[in-house]
Amino acid sequence: MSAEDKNINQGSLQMANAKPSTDEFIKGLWRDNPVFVQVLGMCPVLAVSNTALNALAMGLATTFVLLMSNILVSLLRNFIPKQVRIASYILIIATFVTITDYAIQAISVELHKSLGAFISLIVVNCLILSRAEAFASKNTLGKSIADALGMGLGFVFALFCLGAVREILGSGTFFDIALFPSGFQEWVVMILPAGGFFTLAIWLLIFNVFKERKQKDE
Amino acid sequence: MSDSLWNIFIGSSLINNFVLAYFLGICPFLGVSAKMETATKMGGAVTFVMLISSMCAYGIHAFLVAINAPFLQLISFIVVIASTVQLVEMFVKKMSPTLFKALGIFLPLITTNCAILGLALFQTSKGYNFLESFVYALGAAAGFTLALILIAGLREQLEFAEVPKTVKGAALTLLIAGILSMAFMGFSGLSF
Amino acid sequence: MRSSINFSQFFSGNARRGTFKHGVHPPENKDETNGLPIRQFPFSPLIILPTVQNIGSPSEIVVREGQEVNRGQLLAKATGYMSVPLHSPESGIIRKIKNVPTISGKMVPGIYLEALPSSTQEVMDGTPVELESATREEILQGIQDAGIVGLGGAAFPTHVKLKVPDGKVCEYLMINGIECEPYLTTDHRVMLEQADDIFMGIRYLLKSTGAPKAIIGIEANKLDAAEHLRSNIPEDLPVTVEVVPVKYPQGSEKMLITSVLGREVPSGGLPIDVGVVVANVATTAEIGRLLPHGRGIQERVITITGPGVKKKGNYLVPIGTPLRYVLEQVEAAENISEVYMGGPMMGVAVSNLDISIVKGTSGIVVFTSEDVKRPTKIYPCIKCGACVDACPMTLNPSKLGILAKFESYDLMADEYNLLDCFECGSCSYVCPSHIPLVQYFRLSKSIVRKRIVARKELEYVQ
Amino acid sequence: MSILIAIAALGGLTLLLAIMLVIANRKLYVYEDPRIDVVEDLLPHANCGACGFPGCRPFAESLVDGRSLPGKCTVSSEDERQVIANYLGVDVGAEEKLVARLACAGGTNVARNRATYQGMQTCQGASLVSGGGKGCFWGCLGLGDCEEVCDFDAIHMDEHGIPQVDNDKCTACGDCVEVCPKDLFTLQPVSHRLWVACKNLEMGDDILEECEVACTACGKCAMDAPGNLITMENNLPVINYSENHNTKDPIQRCPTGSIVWLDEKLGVVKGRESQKIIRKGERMAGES
Amino acid sequence: MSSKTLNISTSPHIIANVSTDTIMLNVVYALLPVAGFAVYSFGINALLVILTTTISAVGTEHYLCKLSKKESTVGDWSAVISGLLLGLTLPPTFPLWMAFFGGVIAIALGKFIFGGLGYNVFNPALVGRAVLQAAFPVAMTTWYPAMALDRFSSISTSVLSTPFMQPTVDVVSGATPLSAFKFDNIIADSSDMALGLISGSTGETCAVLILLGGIYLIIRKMMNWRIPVAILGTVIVLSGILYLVDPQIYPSPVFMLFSGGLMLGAIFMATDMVASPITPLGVVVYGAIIGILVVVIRIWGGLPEGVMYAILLANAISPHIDNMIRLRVYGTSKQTKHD
Amino acid sequence: MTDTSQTQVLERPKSTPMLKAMVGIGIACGLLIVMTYEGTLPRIERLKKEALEQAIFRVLPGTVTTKTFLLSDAQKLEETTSDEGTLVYAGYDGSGDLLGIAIEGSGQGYADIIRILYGYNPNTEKIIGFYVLESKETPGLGDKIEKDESFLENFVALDVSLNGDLSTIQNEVVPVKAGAKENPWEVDGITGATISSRAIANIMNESIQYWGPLIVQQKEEFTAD
Repeated sequence: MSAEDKNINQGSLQMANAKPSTDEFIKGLWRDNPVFVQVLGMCPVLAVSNTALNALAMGLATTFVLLMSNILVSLLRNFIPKQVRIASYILIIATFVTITDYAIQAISVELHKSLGAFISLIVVNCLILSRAEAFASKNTLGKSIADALGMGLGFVFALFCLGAVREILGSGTFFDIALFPSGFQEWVVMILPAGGFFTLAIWLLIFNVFKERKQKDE
Repeated sequence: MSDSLWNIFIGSSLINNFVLAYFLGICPFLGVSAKMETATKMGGAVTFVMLISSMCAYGIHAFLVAINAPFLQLISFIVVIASTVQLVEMFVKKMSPTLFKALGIFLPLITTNCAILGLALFQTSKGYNFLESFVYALGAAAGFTLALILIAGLREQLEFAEVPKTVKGAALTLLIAGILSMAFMGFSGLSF
Repeated sequence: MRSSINFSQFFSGNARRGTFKHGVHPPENKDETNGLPIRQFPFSPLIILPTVQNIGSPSEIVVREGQEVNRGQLLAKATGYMSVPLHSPESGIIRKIKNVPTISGKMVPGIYLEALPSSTQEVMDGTPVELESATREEILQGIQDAGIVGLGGAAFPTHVKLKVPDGKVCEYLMINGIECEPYLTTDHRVMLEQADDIFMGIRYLLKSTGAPKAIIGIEANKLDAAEHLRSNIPEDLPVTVEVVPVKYPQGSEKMLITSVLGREVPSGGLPIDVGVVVANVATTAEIGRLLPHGRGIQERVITITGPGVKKKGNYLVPIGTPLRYVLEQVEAAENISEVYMGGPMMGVAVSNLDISIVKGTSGIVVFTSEDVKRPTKIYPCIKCGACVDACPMTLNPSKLGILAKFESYDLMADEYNLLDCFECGSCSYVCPSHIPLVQYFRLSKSIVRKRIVARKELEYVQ
Repeated sequence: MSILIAIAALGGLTLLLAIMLVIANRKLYVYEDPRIDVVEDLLPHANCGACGFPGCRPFAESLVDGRSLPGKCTVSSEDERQVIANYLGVDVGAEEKLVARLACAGGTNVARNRATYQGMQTCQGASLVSGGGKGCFWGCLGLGDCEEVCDFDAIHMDEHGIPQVDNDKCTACGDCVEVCPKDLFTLQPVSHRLWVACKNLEMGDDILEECEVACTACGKCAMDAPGNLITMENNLPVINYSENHNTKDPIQRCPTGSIVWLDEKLGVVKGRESQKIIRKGERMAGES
Repeated sequence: MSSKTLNISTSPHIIANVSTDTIMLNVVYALLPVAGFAVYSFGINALLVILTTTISAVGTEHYLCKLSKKESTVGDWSAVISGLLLGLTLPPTFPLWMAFFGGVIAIALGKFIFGGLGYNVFNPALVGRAVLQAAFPVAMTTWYPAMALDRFSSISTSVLSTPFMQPTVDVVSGATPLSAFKFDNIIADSSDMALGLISGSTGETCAVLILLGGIYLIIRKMMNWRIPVAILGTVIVLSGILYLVDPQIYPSPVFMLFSGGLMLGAIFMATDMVASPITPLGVVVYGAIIGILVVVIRIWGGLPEGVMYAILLANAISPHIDNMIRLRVYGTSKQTKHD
Repeated sequence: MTDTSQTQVLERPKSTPMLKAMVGIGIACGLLIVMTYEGTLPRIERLKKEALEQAIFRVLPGTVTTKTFLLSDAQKLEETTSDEGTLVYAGYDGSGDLLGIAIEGSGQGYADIIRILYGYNPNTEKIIGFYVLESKETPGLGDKIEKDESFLENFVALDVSLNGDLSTIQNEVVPVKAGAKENPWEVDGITGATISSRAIANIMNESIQYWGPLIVQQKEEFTAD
């Protein structure tokens, strides 16, 4: 959790120095990747990453909610008293999640079915609330948008990393296209809950190795 | 298809364990499973909040069906649950600063604990009646606490192990959770 | 829930009546010396006497360089209650007063005494302590004046140990003739050869402790000694001899009390808390021999043995005899690699042959480089539980070892009763992974004690 | 229709919620100074305890309370301390930088071993076994507990098994002082240039058999030092730092180099007389 | 006397003549007859499977030690045990590439990530098997009849199936007694089961040899006898009660005892010292938990066999058992000590 | 310390802004949600309907048109347009002849409840098609009930003919071991997915026991126009 703490600290320190919005955008993609570095928003990452398509859809839905809520929170940041901020943020987030929910149903019932309750559960994705709380409530609209896009795309990236691995190994397909000649042995464990845990853990390990290498270089 | 209460309990606690099968509540799970003490406290807090929100959710659902506004389900769930949790949080902060310190930033995060909202959503979609919902919540909380305590015990023991540096932290917890999740697969299909 | 469940004894096995729980059975290796009678060891031309020979405060030197002293003359006086005087083991001349090395590696003030070759080594007598007329306090004072410390190895001032605190009653005087350390046969020979001294000592001890009854505890591998003592008990003396099973560390006073009386000395407590005072058999014999003459202790019985020694045996060695001289006399092998003072289970490895025999030295075991069986490799703890089944204090050495490795000393003390460990070595002996458990615990205990002192100081300041 | 329901329901719900929160806010409010968090963020998070508090947060609390000054934190840089001071509107409360110094120079090149130690490869463990195998009872065992315990990478064992302190990295957290079983480390202000690199209490040349750089308690340094700068106590020179000690004189005649001087450019230097020992040591090191 | 310095070390200066590697080696000895019988009854296929898992487990251990720049710990034989045990729990015609993968997982996931021998909170072989079970459920439940006539002359094509490809099922699959009971209510003959004339995992079929191996280890004091006794005892008692209640629905205790991996699990898997509690009472509780779970999963669960899951779950519980059940320390009062 | 107490006072805001903010946001959110709901509702309903029809086509091959029937409280089947209540769907071919009835069934599977749709031909009294609506069965194992061809073949013509007095079916649908199917009312299991395949047979058995007599007795409802 220290990674998370640190990030929030960085966030609060960064408000002092005027950095360009591009920075906010890029940090979420890689350096402070919400999943791999901050270990936030795990539930959907694990639950709906059994296929690449689900992962991508979920990621984009989350990004949309994150973006919209960051915009609104940033706009209303001087209007909302501190004591009711969390409640207000949740209201805002829940609204956009409901909207997303209906939008996805309208796009494809099939997709909605496979994502299941996890669309609704975007509401409680720690990532969204923590960005609203730690960033958007303290920063200008432009920066908040950049932050939301960066974090959101970082989230999509992470989800996609997991989804791709799990789908390829677990089902032998990628976006439902068979990758291997028939007779491929699926690694069923990958689409099971345990596989979700393992895949995420392995991605975290890879990131840790990168981090260690980098530290060594320094 | 009405299920016996006992099977509902087994289902939500062991077979479809919220943490290990549904991945609900992973964030607090990673954070507070490091120590047995905090794990049990967190388990208690979650149990409490789950029971309350299960009852809230049942009431809200009935109300929304009555006024024919299903589209308000999610937002009402989250708002009511969040406010309940916030009340609990303030209460804890006032009453037991040590407990508050132990749970740290995770008390506000109970609000954003997917397990609690997930519980509300699942019990509604399964169409449980009040008693069934209550048992379902009880099972979910028991399962959550069980998983939390099991992992906390293992992590406490692994404090004193030569875990490779790269693996330490969230990755290790996830790997343990994965192994436990496989072990819990042994319960699948369990019914009396 | 934290403590054990009552019927755990049922599951822990090994809870035979008449002995303590757990324990180990190291090879005894006593046969080579237990038949050899005690012989006087030659007087060394140079005696080196450290002033620290006991637990407690050092004694203060009262002689000066160049002074001639007689055997038995007071060389250093006690500096308080937790201190005993030091008597000259040989007639000779004080050559130097300077720091001398000790087995702990520390340099302490000491005396270099050069023997007078012509001396008859007649012992100087002092004021006798009359058994009939002396009060309890006078006997204890006499024991202190004789410079007697626990000869079993711990070297704790005997008069302190024998003192029954106000409000406590001593029901039993326990004479410890167990000698569970492998190789050592000192007490065995003392019991066979000095029965009269032992019984005289018991008389003094019974009087000083007020105990109505004395029990001599002997391990079953010394039945001849038990028989000998039993048949020689004076009729007026309320003494019984109890034979207990052979098991290490039977000789620890807590274990002995449990084996004989079925009582457990409370954690952090002393034997007197269960109405018992324990004295080593050699110490008792020494009291019985010295007090009637008012003498100070100048020599003691030592088993010198081990594969590295040619002339093994039980010797009466003047205190202060340099180890180098001792090994020369017993014709130690060329390739000695390890020398222990005390037995191999709890004895201390000697780092330097320039140290000398002290009051607490019960034996010298010499190994050559060929006999030493060193664990080649330390494996991680596999939690096999051998140590748990060995620990006489029913601690969990496995857990303690892991905690020590990760330096969680406070947890060890608070949760796992670290301070009850008395370093008997059973756990290390059985550990298949060759983890240096005893060393861990010794270190942890010293750190925990330091922290406790620091905490107390802090509280005091506040 | 559903629009009205939605507005009514949500409006009502939020109103209820807001009222509840307002009440809760009144009844259950616990005040915590927000500056504590900020200050804690500004501290280095080393939790080293050099400030005398159990960790950074308690220190932050005491800073906010005004019970202590930022200068107590020896780990953070000058600038960082200034930031905290500015934030709280207090003085930095500068304290002179302390560094750890070792009172032993008896590396494997100059000191003899009495016995071969086997067992736990830590100084703390070795010191329990007859004080470790080292000939000099007081000397450094060289197993590197201090290197291990140092969180700041400031201590490194040199090729002769003697720890060398990096003055720049040392934060005077005191961990090495605590861990050394021979109590060889002390924390001293960097300005203390003169110190004694030996702790043996023996007198005379006997000790030289065990260690060539041991203090023989000859007392020459005390004689050469101005005023009461150096006195001999327990066979060791004791430096009275309250005197002016900006002179290299005391080290010059030391036969074993056990009293040393920190030169700004050259580092730790020894006196003229002891040069032969250093050379000898170097040669020995070269041979081995 | 020599002038060279003496050696000093801390007491005790003598040690008992046991060593971790000899314990492990003896476990291997005890497993060899079981493996031998597996080869005898399932032929060359079983041999290949067991060899593959063993080699991959040992190789992984060696490679991971190298990777983390530690001295290779292959010499302590524990990897061999894990590999052998894993091989003994797999179906006889299990594809070799999967077996190899299982060996790698057993060591990497079951042991290495926790810090190697002594820290593995789960039994490594079972972790490997659990992953295989979850990853390749079909291959893991394709059984091969025991004592097939051509078992020494032909290698099953499924054993040699191409890596990453599905095994081709070329044999008439023989149901295990447990699955036959679960799905078809057929109870196998108990003497057949004791002697291993049934189909099943390579090493779980011959209860007699497994028992003998266990007795050998118990006599040599290299195994905690309380664990298998507690497990088997609990299973006998529980299933005995159920059998008395209704022998039509519930199988007999004898059947429960000799079917599936219970023997192998109770004697060789649950007794993994590292992953089991340490106190005598603790291991009894641990064994009882495994026994209860085995019966519950077998009788009421969806799966025919639950020994693996039961042991993994009990492994996870064992730190708690150790925490709650401790020996009463000498000289402390029998009441709970509070600080 | 004075500034600390000042901060404390400042930290406590007035209640009105809190109320205003919350209620304002609440109302705005409500508006947004309702608008979305209203906006997407028609399309969602259409999509759902399409999905249902597709499923019906799968279990009743050759279907061109469908009709929905509601089982009333009086156990009567009536044509309906609503989507509430207990429903079955009749499928007709191009010439308007009844192909069969699509019936939903559900029951406990291996992991969770399985919902299936199957086609029943009341004329031949056979089950002629089968489709899994919802299942959480173990991928690769239990989910073979959706893919395994030899398993699906069971349901091309599964005999569920009624007994003489049309009160129940003659032979219960019985699951058997893979490859052991001998009678037309038996269902071949799937190796390695025994539980899931058994569950399907059981769900179907239970469902057809209920629906079979009902539908056959009111067969004319479906053909009447």
